[in-house]
Amino acid sequence: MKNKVIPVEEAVAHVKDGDHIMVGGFLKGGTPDVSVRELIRQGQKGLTLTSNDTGRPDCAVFDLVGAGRVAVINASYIGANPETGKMLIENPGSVRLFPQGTLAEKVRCGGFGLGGVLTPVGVGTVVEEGKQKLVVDGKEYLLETALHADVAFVKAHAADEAGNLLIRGNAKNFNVVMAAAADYVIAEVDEILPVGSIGPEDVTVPGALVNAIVKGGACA
Amino acid sequence: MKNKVIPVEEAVAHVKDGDHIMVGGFLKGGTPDVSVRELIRQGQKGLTLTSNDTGRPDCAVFDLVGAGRVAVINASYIGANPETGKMLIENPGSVRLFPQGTLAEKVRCGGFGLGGVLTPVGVGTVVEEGKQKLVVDGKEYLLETALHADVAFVKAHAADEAGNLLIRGNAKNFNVVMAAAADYVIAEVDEILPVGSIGPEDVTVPGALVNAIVKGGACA
Amino acid sequence: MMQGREIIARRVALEFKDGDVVNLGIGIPTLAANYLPEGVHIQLQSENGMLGMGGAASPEAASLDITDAGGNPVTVLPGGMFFDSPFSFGLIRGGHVDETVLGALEVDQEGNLASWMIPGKRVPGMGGAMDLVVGARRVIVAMEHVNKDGSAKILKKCRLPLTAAHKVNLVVTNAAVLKVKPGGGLVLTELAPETTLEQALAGIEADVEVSPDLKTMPIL
Amino acid sequence: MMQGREIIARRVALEFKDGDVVNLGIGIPTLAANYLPEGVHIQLQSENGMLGMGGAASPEAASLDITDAGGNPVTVLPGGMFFDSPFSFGLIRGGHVDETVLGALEVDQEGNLASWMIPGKRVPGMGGAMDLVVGARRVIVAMEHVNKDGSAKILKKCRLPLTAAHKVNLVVTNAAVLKVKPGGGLVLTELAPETTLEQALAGIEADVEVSPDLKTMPIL
Repeated sequence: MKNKVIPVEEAVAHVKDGDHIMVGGFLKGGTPDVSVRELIRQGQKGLTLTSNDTGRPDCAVFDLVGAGRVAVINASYIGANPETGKMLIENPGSVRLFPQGTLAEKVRCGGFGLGGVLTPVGVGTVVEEGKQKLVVDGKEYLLETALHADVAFVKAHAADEAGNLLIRGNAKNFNVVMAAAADYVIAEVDEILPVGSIGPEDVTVPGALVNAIVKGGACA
Repeated sequence: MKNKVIPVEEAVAHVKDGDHIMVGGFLKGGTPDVSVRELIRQGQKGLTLTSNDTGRPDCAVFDLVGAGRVAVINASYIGANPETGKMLIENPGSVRLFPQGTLAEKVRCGGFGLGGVLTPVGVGTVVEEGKQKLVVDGKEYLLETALHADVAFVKAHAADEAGNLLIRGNAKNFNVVMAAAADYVIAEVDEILPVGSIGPEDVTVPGALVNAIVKGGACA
Repeated sequence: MMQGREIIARRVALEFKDGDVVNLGIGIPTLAANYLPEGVHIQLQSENGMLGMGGAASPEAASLDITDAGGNPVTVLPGGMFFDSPFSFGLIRGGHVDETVLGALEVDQEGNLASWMIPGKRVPGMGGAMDLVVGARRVIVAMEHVNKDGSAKILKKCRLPLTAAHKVNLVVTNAAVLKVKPGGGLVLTELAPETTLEQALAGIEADVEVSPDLKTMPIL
Repeated sequence: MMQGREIIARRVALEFKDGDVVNLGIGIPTLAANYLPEGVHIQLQSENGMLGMGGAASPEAASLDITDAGGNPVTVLPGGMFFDSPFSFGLIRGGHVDETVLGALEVDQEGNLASWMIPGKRVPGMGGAMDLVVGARRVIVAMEHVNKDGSAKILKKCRLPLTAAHKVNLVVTNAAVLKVKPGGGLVLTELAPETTLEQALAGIEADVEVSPDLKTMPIL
């Protein structure tokens, strides 16, 4: 089987101007900072970004927004990124806010071949604007549709050379479902291990979903 | 915190005539046989049963159907249980067949507070009969709605006394989501351990979902 | 004299039953965990993917793989577990969180709640708040009785965009406790120590019934 | 002379690329794993919750916690993993399975497939077949060329209830290989050893183009 470990420059070069990218992480937890820094360096622009929070000042995705590379954002909480806040004020359509559980389900739908889900969350609030409302068994739900990306950036503690990922603790957050929801998946990891080193109960994301493994580490 | 380990007789007595029960397992893998045998002994009837396959001859749920206790079945595959097949032939409305992935999502929706999902599976087949069809981004989907039960019977390898479950291998099957999708959850386990014995990465089902822990074992 | 924040936190802590799963918002709600009555043990849910959250991690143990919903390194307690965002919000939306405690900008007499945006000024996003308020079994708002300028936060009708409609069960402030009746309507049931009924009512715009059993918060 | 079943299995095995994730139905499809070309390693997906399925478990290692889709104890290979049913069918529906190989009662020239029921006679349920056929990147039907009574299985239009519409990519029988063109239409591309074009066509009711590059199956 192909060894999927490649240089970060090569992996990130799969992103094209205008692509939809997903970036895993919850604030600073489980964020693929080395590969997103490389994306800033390479200069792709006009991106659509799906990220729970677009980071806080110590996250690379924070700077990606600050560098003006992102045209449209799907997020749930942007209170830690004033650059995203500025985008929203200046161009309200450029930042789409979703309840966090809804955002998680939208990405899961994109990864798992579902067209959408019915959620009661957002009913009776501005979140329902422009969305289809359905009644099932007398209860109102919003139809929230799938999100699918061109490239996903995810973070794991370790990968084996086939791309099986071990994600520790609650760094799992959006990383698991984003790995399913993109055409090309870049997994940034602290450790790279031989195939079989991660036991079958410990693999968090199957290698079948991962296209490239890049080495993470401290980044400026 | 309350120790949830109780006698199987007491746990199963929560089932009332006419209840909707879910029984985890995939054929013989991960089936709660001791507690379902007790249900047969107690005699509750007119049940609605959600089970992937209603078992094969070495499963208790097979005999539950055979004993005539079940009025309505939700399943995906019944080829190993001729008793269920007989029910379907004699009273077609009594056995509702769903694609297996759809059945899994329906239970997940019930457990996770969603009203339903849109799946492309079943479009253009008899599965779409009587269901709402929605088009999202030009693609047709069936709306498949949530299933929620009164009592779920699930099987795990081990539980701690707070009800945290460790389910090994692919015995996870329907057991994980069924544990979320019922008002009262009976977990049948081979081993009962002190709280904290199952590490935070190894807990498959949180104890918060489990109401009763009963000891499994070989059953006649 | 007890600070307002401490009054709120101490009173909120009395709402928890032994074994409850509780999600505490950032700020005052988080303080409530410090004042649990003897014999009451709760399990903290952190929406970024953990049940059984402990306190802040020591510098040596700190890891970005185990963080609270503010992104800060924490610990996990025995009997806890980690999961990804879809599972976490599945637990929340599915009614598996007993209490959610969160701050608010405004609450009204119909049990509506506004907590996530001030149009044109501050739009941090709803994060997980909408899911929590819709999904948790009980919603407790913990907030200052009035705004800094002395204006009311407990209104006839919320003016800011809602977090959810008709979902609040209890409002705890530094001056009073108010119950929301099923179907709407506020009942003032308790006063803070050293607060008179007139003082409490003066800060409330909403129509309020005063309980015939009006008492002082049992927090001393 | 090579048995029909072996011809089919050997020919199907040539469809796999190194690294593919493959789901093999019970019966002939399962045999294909025995005939992989040198250097081609595939990962078997078992819809009851496993990637990297190995062979039958030894009596000592056999466990009901690790079973194949027939419920029989098997092993897991290094680099494999376990998951629950929603995740398993998420992988399937989400396009993360490269090939699904399954038997069929009927196939037609529009790429329709009937494999799961004979009304009034045999209704085993669709199990995972509908999800697999809709979700897998390529659908390969592996079946006898004609029914036991000599009647055709490759039809102008399926008469039995469909498993899915327009999803079959390739049909491999003991007499021939037929490709389904995008948009519909069958092209006979290969003949089994010792089978003549006339023999193959005699067993087919559908309209069939014969490929100008017609060749013998490269399975010897």
